[in-house]
Amino acid sequence: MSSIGTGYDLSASQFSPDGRVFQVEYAMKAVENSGTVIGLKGTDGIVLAAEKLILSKLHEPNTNRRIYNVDRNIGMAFSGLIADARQIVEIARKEAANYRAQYGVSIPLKYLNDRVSMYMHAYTLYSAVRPYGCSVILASYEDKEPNMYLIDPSGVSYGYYGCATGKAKQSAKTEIEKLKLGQMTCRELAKEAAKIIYTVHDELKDKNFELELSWVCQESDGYHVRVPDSVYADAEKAAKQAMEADSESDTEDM
Amino acid sequence: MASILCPDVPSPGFGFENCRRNALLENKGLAFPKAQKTGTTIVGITFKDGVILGADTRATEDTTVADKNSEKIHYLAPNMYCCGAGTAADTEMTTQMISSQLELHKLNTNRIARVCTANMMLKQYLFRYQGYIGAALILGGVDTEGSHLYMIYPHGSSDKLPYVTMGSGSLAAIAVFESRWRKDMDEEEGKQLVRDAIAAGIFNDLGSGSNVDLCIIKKGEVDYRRTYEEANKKGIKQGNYKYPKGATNILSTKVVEVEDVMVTRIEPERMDTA
Amino acid sequence: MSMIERPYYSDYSSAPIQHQFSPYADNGGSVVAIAGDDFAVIAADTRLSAGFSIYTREQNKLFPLSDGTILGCAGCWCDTLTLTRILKSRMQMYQHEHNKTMSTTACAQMLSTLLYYKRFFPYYISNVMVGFDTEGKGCVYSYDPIGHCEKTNYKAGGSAGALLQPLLDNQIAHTNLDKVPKEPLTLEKALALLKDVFISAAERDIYTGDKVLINIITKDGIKEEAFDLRKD
Amino acid sequence: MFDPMGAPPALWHNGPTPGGFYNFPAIQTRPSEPITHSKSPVTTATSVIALAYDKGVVIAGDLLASYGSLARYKNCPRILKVNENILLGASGDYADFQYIKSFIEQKIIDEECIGDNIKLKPKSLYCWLTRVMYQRRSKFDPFWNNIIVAGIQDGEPFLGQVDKLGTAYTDRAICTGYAAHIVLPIIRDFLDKNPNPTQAEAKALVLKCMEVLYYRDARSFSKFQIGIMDKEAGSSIEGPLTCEENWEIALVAKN
Amino acid sequence: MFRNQYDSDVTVWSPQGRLHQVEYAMEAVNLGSATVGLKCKDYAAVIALKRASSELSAYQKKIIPIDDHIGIAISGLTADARILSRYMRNECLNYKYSLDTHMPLNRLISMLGNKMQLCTQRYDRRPFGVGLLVAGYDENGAHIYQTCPSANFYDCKAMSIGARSQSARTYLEKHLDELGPCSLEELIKHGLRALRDTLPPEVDLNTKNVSIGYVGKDIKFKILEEGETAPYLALIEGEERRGGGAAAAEIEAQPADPLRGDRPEGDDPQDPVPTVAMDTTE
Amino acid sequence: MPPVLNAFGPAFADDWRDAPHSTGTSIMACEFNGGVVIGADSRTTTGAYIANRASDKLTKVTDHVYCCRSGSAADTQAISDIVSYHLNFHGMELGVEPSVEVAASVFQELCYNYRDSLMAGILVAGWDKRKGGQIYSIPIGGMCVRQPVSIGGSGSSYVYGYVDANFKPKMSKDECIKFVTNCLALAMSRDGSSGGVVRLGIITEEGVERRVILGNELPKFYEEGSV
Repeated sequence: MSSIGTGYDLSASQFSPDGRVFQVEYAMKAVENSGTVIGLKGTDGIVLAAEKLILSKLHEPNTNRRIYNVDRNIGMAFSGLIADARQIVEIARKEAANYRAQYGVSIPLKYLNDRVSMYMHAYTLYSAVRPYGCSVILASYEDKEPNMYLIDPSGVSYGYYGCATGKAKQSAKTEIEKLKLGQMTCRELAKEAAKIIYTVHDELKDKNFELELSWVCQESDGYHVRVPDSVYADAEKAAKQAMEADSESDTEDM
Repeated sequence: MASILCPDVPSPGFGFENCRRNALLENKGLAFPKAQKTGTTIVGITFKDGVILGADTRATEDTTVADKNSEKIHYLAPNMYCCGAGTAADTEMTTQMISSQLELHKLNTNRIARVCTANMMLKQYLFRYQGYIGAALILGGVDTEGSHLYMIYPHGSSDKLPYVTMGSGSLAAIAVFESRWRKDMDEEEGKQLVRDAIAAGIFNDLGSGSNVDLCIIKKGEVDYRRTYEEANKKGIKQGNYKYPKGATNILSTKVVEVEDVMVTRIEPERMDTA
Repeated sequence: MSMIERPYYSDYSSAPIQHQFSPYADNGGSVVAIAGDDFAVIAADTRLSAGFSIYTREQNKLFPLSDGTILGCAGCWCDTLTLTRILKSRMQMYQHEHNKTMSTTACAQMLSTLLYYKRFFPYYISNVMVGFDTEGKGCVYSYDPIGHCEKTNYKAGGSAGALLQPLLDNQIAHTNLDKVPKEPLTLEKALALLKDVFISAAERDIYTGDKVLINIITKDGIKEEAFDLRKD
Repeated sequence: MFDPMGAPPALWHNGPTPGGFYNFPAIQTRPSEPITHSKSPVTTATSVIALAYDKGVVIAGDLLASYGSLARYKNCPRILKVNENILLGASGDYADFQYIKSFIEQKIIDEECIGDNIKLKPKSLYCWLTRVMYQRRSKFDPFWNNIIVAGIQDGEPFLGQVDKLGTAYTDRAICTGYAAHIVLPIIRDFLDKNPNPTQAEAKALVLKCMEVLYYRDARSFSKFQIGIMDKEAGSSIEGPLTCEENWEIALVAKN
Repeated sequence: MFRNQYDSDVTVWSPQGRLHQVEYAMEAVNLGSATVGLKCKDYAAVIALKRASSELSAYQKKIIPIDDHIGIAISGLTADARILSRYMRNECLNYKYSLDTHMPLNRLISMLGNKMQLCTQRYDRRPFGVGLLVAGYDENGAHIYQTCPSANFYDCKAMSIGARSQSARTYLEKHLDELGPCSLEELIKHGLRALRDTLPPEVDLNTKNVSIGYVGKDIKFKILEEGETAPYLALIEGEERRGGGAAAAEIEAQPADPLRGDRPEGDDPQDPVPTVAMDTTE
Repeated sequence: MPPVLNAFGPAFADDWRDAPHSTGTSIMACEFNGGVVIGADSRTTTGAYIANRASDKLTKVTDHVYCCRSGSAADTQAISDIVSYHLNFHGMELGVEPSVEVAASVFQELCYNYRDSLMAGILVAGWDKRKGGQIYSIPIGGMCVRQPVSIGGSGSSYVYGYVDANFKPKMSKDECIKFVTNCLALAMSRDGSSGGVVRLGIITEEGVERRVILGNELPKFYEEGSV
């Protein structure tokens, strides 16, 4: 059903006659306008990857990262409005710090996810504020167990083995579903993640992009860090090779 | 109330009633005149041939230096000296008194007084006054039994040790001894060690300062080195602060003429010798 | 014998020792400032102490607030650190808001206000400020801890202040010395006097010693000098 | 986040407020609990010794936490490596130290999360601690600690001390508690004679100082830690080490 | 200008997932005169074109010092810039007060970003209608940051914002490789040339309408006004003016923002498209 | 009282300046089958400063009677000097050495009569022909009681349990020495006011034998962090 012009889609505190809150749905649209971000859970950790679109040659390469640290062992990747997402990063960091101050240990991801989801959800309840225009993926590796959650602008969150958000989330999901997530290590997944990001990137619409790759796994001692240079280079190489192979097969098809 | 523990204080002495009264008055806000204190570094060690005592020479009154070259190593007997820290008057009077008692003791017994005798006299005297005589002492000397070193607290306890320090600089000085003292040092090493201990007090404890005094006591021989080392030199002033003659204002002058001076001379009478 | 008060022995009494907390400490130090027609000098010793201990022998107690204004502080060091930090921020704020550096007279007034603002929990500091006044002559401002401000030509503050002020009265203001011809105070004479008074202070005040740092403000800017004092 | 300067948060912190889901940013509520002040230290740790040498710093403190005169906890480390630039040592109330420590650790985590490779510097931590201690003393609720910040900044060794009032100073050699009275004089004397000692010399001196302190401080302990931060070799915390002991004096001294 | 249903409030998402109010605020930046920011290894500089609102008025200030190591140049609503600069000054002072060191730029900017974001999410606020070019020097070196009303910010090698700034960006992109190793004087020369490219042919840079701010290794942030800029202006005087003028006028008609690349297209119901767009992501 | 030194109140590390000189102590005495073993630590403190780390708190009273002193150093030294003088005098009057019981009563008389002005906890221990090895404990307040084993001083509170658990009547000399050493070492390791070396005295018919166990030779027990 179309929402536009009905007048029921102007406020987050308003239901449409068929029981939808359109403002929340529109906020999700904002997420879909942004570069793709994926998260993959492996046997020994989690890999996060982001497609960061480069808007100007004048920008420094590292500006506006899409993957942040919330705590030493927790990573957050997002797509959507960067300014909104940074606010979420800030909130998550405060939650993590508060938890540590109170309980003396780092925050369990499940709890952090609950808190951040609640926070984002609170912004879908009032007409005085608007819902956040971003989705975030939270990832951690605690007690040898990888955990990953994806939170939508609505404040809804689920745990995932593999998830994607952003522009090309559908095609990314299709690619992810091809992987045997339960059996792969992070080193393998780093390559796969790079391949997916390269595959789903739309060269026609968005010219340049930068691949961001981070992991939190056994190899990084449970810390969430950008992948080491060698791993990054290998992943990028694998992705480019795959792309070439792909385009070759395409030409063959033709 | 005479007893063996605390014999009655002879009447000219002071009573503790006043101490209590003073404490009460002080609580109510009355300020007492501050006594000159030797917030001090005093030390002593035994070495191969005897004892070396050392002291700084600063006496303070609150935070002001009252005496820049105060003498803190007091004579007790020809073979014994005593360093004093605490209330200056107390240390001086206590050592003077014990010194005269020791002299009498020597005359009575016709023997050189022993150091342990002096220790007993001092601690019994101080114990009688229950710490109100603020004298912390280091007693050193050589007698027929060898060389001895005691530290005596104001409350009347004493310890016999091979190296001791007292006064506000005692902590600084003890570290020097604890890190470098050895048994049976020779005299030069000993003097250097005592100097360094006193210097540690002089330079690190604000209650101690100025110069180093040493007193080396060996069998039959005392070498009292008043100002063994001038640890701090006074700065040289550039200006001249002498006032020219007549600098002082004469605010008013009044001349009184003295007239008719009469001199009368009285002849002394001779004593009646009968 | 029951007159004797029972002494207190920590090991045998059950009551815990109550450490009374005092928010202040006396960290000593002396500041002397002298101003002439075309200069102002301020000096402070570098000894930082508490009780009978020396914390450090190398503590600068002079704080340049701008190219033409210097503050010297002695007293409670934790208050000094805080006050001077606030002053520095205030100087920068003034610079940004007014697009010019604060003049000495303005600094002097600001300090007075800052001190009085803490009237009932004062900064326990003896402050002396030097610079040039609106007529371009050297000047000295001295303060009490709660913000009273006095403009003079010379001032001794801090632990040896009471010892030195009469000497300065005599040597600079020639108090009670009408017969001695008054010569204008030159920078050389002021510096010589400054050094001499610190030598004297170090002799008698246990909180003054180690070293003196001197800052000299003239039309050409700020110059620094130092000389040693006794260390006991 | 807890505010180190402020009062502790309400007991039921972060708990649900009736009718409220979450506090929106910039709309903050104040805790209304009455504030209680600690009047004295309880479980205390004794002196810390710190000394700068030509290429770094050495800092040492024993492992004892005393409860009054009871030697209660004998494994309480209080030399802390803050980051690659900073070592920290504290004496005084151990609970206050743990509280301050958790703040500093969170600061470091925050910084790692920002990931801009800008690391907290010793002078910054020293200044921050000065501000924290001063704020608390101004509320008549001090942290009963003396804290030494040691480290390397701009290639130079740095040592600074902050006490419970917020009195702060830097020097080549700093000691807290009894060590300031007992061993600081011999360290100063040593530095006067040898202004640029090597690491080995500095460490030997600190070991000697720990021994002297063990003889003369009734709240000290024979087991201790030494932290060393070197310009070239990086940092390490060694220990528990044990003091040398020489009791010859007890054989010589007899009443 | 025309309005649509979804652009009345900053709290309203359009069906395309856009925030029109924020996008309009972005447009305010383009109302301001151009500023250029650029950096080399050890220095960062901002150069601004000043306007006088009438012949009788003084030239509007465009460069504001924040701290010893940071200064900003503004395009857009001056009053909003003042609020932001006061906030930045405060943060720098607080940082210095408690940590005794200069605040690293990225930390300041991300705090600023978070502050600005709040105004894009609440019914009782509006976004700040100003863009900033922040020049600064910290232990990571020289920086130029650009901030937008959308609360986005970018770490830039060089950047230009404000009216007709596209020509300056074109210049900067072309000379990007030369900037890295160049001296402060060279840097300012490049900046002036880029700024000159934004001017219509009949106008030229002069001491009245240019201010220069720079900061760098061992140099505190300094602003040159009026006479002080003359030596630098002399350096580029008489050089042939490229492209600039005429081309700029043409560009002006087009979107002046480089960031409008990802305008959604497709079968979704379309909003009425205003002549401005916002950067939803990067 | 002497004038206050620091006008702003003492910092907590400055208590050594005006705290009295006292022997916050660990002392012990224990009977065995041929006499008694007495022992003490060697630490004398003013505040937390160790004024003497090698003091001797075992003071001879007569050839066969010693006392272990705890409390104010000045008070206990004065008391033992007086008692020693008194008993030696009395011994000369009697022509035989006074018994341990007599010595204890003289101590008690002083401690009780001057209980308001003295701060002294004393163990009187010795050997006499009539009753063999005996120990009398005279705590603050001036009571006196004979015990087969007794401990005193601030460090004693940490070892009451150990003493109760390990004391056996009629131990051999070596057993007893080991027992006393262990007790004191345990007390010293926990009490900040006790420490240094252990000084021992073994009093038997033959007289007294003094021993010293140096600080680094003391028996070691469980200690946190060094299992």
